Amino acid sequence: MEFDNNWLLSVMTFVPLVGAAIVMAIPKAEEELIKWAALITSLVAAGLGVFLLTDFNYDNAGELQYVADAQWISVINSRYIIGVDGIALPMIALTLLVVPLCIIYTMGHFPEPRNPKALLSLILILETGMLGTFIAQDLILFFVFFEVVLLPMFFMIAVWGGDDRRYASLKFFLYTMFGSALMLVSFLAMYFLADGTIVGDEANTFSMIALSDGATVGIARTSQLWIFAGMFVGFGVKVPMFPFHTWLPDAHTQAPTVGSVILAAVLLKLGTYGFIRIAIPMLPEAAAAWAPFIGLLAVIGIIYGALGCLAQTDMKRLIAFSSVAHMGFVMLGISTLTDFGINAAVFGMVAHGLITGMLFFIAGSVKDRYHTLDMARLGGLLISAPRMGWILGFCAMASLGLPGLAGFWGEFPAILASYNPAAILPEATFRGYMVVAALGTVLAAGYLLWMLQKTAMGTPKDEFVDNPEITDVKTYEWIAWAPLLALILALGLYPKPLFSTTDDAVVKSLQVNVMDDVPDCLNLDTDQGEACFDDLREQFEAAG
Amino acid sequence: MGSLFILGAEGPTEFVDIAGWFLENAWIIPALPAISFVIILFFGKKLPYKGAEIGITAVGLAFILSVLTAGQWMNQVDNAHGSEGGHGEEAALVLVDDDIELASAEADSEAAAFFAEEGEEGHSVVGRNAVVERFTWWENGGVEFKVGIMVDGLTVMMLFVVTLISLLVHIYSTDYVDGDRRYTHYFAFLSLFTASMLFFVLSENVLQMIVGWELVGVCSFALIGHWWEEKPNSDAALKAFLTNRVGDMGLLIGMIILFWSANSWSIIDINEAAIGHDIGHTTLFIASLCLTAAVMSKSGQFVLHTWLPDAMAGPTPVSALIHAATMVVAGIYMVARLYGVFWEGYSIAGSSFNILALVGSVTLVGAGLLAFVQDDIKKVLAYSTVSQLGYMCMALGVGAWTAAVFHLFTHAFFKAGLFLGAGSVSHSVHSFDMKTHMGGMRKFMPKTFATFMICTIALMGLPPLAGFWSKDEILVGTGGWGFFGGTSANGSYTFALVMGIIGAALTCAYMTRVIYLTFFGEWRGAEHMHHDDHGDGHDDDHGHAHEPHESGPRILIPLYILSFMAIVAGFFNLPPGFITGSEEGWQERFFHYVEPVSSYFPAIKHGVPSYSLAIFATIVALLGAFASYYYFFVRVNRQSPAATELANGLTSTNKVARAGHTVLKEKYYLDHLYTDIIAGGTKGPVADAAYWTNQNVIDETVNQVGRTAVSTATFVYETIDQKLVDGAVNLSGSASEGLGEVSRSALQRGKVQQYAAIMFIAATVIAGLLMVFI
Amino acid sequence: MVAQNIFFGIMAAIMIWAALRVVTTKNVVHAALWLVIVLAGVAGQFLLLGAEFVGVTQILVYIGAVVVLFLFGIMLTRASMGEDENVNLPNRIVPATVGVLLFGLMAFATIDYWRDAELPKDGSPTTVEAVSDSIFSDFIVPFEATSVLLLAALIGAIVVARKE
Amino acid sequence: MLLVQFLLLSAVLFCIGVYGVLARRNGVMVLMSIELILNAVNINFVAFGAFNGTVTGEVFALFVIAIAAAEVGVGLAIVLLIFRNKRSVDLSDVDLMKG
Repeated sequence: MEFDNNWLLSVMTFVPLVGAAIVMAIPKAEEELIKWAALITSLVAAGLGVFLLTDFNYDNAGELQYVADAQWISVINSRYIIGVDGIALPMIALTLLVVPLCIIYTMGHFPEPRNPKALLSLILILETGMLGTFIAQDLILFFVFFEVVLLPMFFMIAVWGGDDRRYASLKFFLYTMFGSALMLVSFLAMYFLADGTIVGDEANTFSMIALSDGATVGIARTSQLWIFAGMFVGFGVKVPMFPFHTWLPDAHTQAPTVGSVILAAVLLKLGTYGFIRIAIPMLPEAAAAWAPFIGLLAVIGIIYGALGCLAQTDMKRLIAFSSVAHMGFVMLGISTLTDFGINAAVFGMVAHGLITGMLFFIAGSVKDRYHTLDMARLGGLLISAPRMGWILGFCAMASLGLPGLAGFWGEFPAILASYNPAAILPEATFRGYMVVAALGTVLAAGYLLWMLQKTAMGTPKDEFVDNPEITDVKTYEWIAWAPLLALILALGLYPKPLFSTTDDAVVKSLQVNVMDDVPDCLNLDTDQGEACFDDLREQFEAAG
Repeated sequence: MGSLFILGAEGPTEFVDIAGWFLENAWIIPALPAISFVIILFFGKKLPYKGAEIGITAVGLAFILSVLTAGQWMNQVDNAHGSEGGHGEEAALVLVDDDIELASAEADSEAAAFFAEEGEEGHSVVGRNAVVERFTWWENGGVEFKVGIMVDGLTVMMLFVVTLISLLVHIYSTDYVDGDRRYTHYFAFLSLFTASMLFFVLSENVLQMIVGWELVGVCSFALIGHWWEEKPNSDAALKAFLTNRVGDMGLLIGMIILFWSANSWSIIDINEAAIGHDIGHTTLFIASLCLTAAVMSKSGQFVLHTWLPDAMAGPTPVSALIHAATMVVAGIYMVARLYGVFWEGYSIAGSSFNILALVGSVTLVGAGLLAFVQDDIKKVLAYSTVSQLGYMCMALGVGAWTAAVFHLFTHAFFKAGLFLGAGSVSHSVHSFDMKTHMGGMRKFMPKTFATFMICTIALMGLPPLAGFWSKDEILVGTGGWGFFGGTSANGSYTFALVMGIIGAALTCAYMTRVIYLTFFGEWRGAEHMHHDDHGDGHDDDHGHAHEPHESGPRILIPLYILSFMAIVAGFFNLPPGFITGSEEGWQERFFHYVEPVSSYFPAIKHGVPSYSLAIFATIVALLGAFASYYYFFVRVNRQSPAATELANGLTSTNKVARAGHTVLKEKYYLDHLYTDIIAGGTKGPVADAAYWTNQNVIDETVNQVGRTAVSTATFVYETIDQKLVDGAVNLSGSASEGLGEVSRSALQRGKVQQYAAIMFIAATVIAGLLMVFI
Repeated sequence: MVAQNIFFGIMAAIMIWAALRVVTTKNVVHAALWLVIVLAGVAGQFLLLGAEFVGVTQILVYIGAVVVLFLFGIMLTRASMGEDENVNLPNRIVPATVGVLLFGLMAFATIDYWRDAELPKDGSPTTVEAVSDSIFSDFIVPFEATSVLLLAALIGAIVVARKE
Repeated sequence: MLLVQFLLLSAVLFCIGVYGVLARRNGVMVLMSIELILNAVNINFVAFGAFNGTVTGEVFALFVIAIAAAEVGVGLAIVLLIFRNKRSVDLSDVDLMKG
């Protein structure tokens, strides 16, 4: 831990908020100034992020770094604890990358009804919320940031969205709020039931460090199951997991391009991040009990999302459904409860963020040019706008999990991990999931190539021939896209940096650190594993 | 170029003897075309020859390096061989150079546990063991994923084949696709394909194989769909990719099973674990089944072969390179690489039946039959490829490893030659349809005809051309009837032997038909020449030529080289004791250099060739050829030189024959099954049903919850809130209002002092009340 | 003590009488002059209570400034110098009742609670020093606020009263 | 001296002031009555201050005096304004707040 730098995360997180205030203070007429102010703010945050990336101690990625711990709401012992480890770091980097690119993208084409002041300040507030969620190490703080994210997104969809935006935005908002409510109940239950004194905290604590270090071992099995169920719904809605996914296609379809990009690239990750950071480390026993069910929903999501894609006629909606399928792979990796699977899941999250974000950018640009996303009317993009067509092809290939591009390293290890899940889980069941997930890769190829054929190949329809609006990739689009494309390729060719960053942190998150010589209950057979957790509880009760 | 190889083959010269440098640095070979891909992609259009020169240079260099590598390998084998004497069993250590830990700070204890058997002493053993170089690509959860190269006889053979044919195809393409609108893209993808294929071939581990496997698949997709403006082409590309994906599912699952069972990605480790019975037989069997599915899709075996004929929608040189010589043999190569797994999983030794052999033999005959009814010359060749791949698959299934690999080797040359020859013809007549555009071409294109004939005879398996030797070895390897003396093979796969012989006859028959329809009879293309313009889809002005003409040198030279190889390739593996009667010497060179003698390769037996079997098989094949010859060259030709079939042939007179013909024409209805029922079903009813469920069940539930909430809220609002609660409020309000109206007129007169008075009165009263009550 | 009580009694009687005249006289100028007497009485009471500074301030501010202000106001509003019939509202019974009731109430409450409370007998007069110490330490903020208020009132009065 | 005598005097003055506020219709006279009320309050302040032996009461009396001065200033200004608009200072005529 470097105490010298514990200001870094706070500054990085709140710089966008300050930027939002500045943007709000600039008169509405000064559009250029507003855009530049927003861009510079996000670049400043990104610059701090670069510093974070270089300064981060990768040899010690399993430990929280840049920790700050200050009094916040002392009456409920909720503290302002922040820190970053190998799991949070890639997510933070992803956020800091995507937001400036989105702002650059809006500089070239602003969604109607314009009003850059409002939209850009919403984006910046959103950035603070997202970053805060990833750095928070206190459940209440986490919850606050988690909710801060909601409102800007709601307004982005409701104001700058498509024709059906009111319905979509309300659905998004209510659905997520519903999940959050259950999640909060779970947090509170944990606050009252866990005993922080075992790990040297106060008895009732929201500290995520204390809770994942083993403050929860004393909670009765049934209570754990219920608490996990609450979190499961809360995070599952955000992921989104089948069958909580129906808000996603609507929200994505209606949201403005940058909204879709941020939604796909970062917001969905909040859910999976919650599983990795909160649900599983804090309640490993319940996680083991729930994992087969989570795995089942994950593979249903994979197949189901793919089938949903095949039924679409709208390009953007198809990409949205593909998110359901891809996040299914991520959840499958998580549900194996092995360090291998969870590493794969983190990689999958980053890869999905880059690739699907990129696909939404393209869909947005196609819509700007053709004013439709109906695949029956599109076609011949490779002729009308060859570079964009090739980029679409590249992203489709990345999305369907072509080796050598980033998507593969999220998908394949997840499938690989599900052959050999944690010993406490039913092996045969997960091997069945593996087969189904592998089938999902076939379907993924099916719908993505079908989309590619419909939109990029063939010849342009008569209505779009010689349409002057249909131009190739513009400069601002290049600037916004190039980093994503480069990262998709770079991570695909050399995935090691990302895996080695997350590895230690993932390993640590699966350990119970409450006392020395804790048996690794997750790696025992089902019966032994459950007995092991019971023993642990008894030991704790005897000690306390 | 071929002579250079001969030079290396006959006796390693000094310049390849640089202490294994080429073997250890074979990674340069795929790196060259990969670099070429990047250069062409970014700068290709600005270059004088639009990127073709970069591709040819890179692949040419790769070819030279391959030859040098091959020479060095042979040198190494000879040295080892001399000291060992004979191909006995060796339990030698695998030569592994486990270096280049990029982040070498980590003490690699877990990796050491995984690869415990790789000691430093491995370096000292030089001989017939594979040369392995690798470094850690990435790690995850303690599992290391390495990337590296594994060079042994099989690898150098494939390197040679891939680079040679790729080079020839590059040269050929400069003429063939000249003027194409995506000329540069075409060469970029050729380079990428070559790089991917070489990467696949050099794989040190199965994960790398998966990567290479997928990459060649995507190149195939891009090149089949090269003219994607027309929907049939993009459909074909999609079909190829998706069918391959189905097989890839098997590949992924199979490799995952192997990985967890052997706890290693390394091909050598997996093979050793399988051979050493460290992996359970059931597990191996399941893994083999999964991998067989992958072979079926990639190498076009029944029932996943249907994409391959459709893939002929791509440019012809691509068909020659990808869909005849190299990519489609990836499945065969994979089986050959992981032979330990299949050997144990299918219990090939001492058995008479297994799935690999069954799939191969059924494919061999089934596709041979289909080749009869095709009118498109490329489709005939495509089915022929499927059929020949069936030979290889069958050979692997019966344990004839060297025969399979040798057939792969010879087939690559003559089939590529045939495709390029067909391309040469179609380049001139602008069509692939033999019945409408061809006929009598030998007069217009004598050089093409000559090379085509040589390759055809090689394919037919007639002595002494290449196909004969490799086919004969396969038949020997089946260990069929004792009558023919195939006794010492691994099992007695009689079924495979029968199918193999039938397949040979079929091959002769349909190739005779192709020769007649294309090169003999009268040219039928004159009336189509002006108004028909499919073909290659490129818009040059050859259409104005009135008569077909011979192709240029850039097309012919590759044909010469390939037909030369079709003649000589068979001599690399003459049967032991053939002609000279000696066991040592220039026979069985291929076997000697290619088949591994190492702990990662199973102890297979080798069938003893017999003259009787060879003669019998040749006679049956010739019978097939003569039957076809009689039908076409004699009867059809007598009817009319321009005719393509008999007016009153069997199919028009016999119901059974007609039904059979229809089944063949419909390609066993497999396409209907896949396209209409499976793909159409998934895309149509199943996807729609899923989406309907989504919208009307799941989403509807959500909406229903929302609506219920709203209607409950409405009820609460309208009835309880508005009528009861608000009613009460309103009542009090209206009461106040009435009172207010009264008091307003009385009190609210704007008199400040009146207000003050009321205020004071009220204050007094309240103060009084407070005093009284408190 | 007795002398003080006697003095208080005389002064109180005069003040009450003068106050009654303030609210009953029909001559505005007279009302102002009666008010002077009441204010002077109050100042006397302050002295009696030992609050010398406040008493002096009372005279200075009220008699010296406020009453003069009233007289100016009367002049500017052109009130008649003599009797004026229109100074009272027609209904004076309600105000009178309110006044009497209020007084009854207050008197009862005061007597009931403070019946026996005696002022300190040795109460020496408060020094100016003590007053100023208190104002400039404990009450500095109200003091500043008052100053702002005065300024505001000054400006406000000018704004309100000046001719367009 | 008893505290209560001052308090009673204050009460008397206060009630007379209240009567004056309620009964007078001349604006200037109403203001004078208000001065009575304020002075009554001041007597209370000083009396209690003396009773408790602190200076706080006196300090508050001073504040009240200051504020009263301000009040008179503003009040008279308002009366002047009314006079200027209505040519009268009769509060009965000022009924803009009539309901």
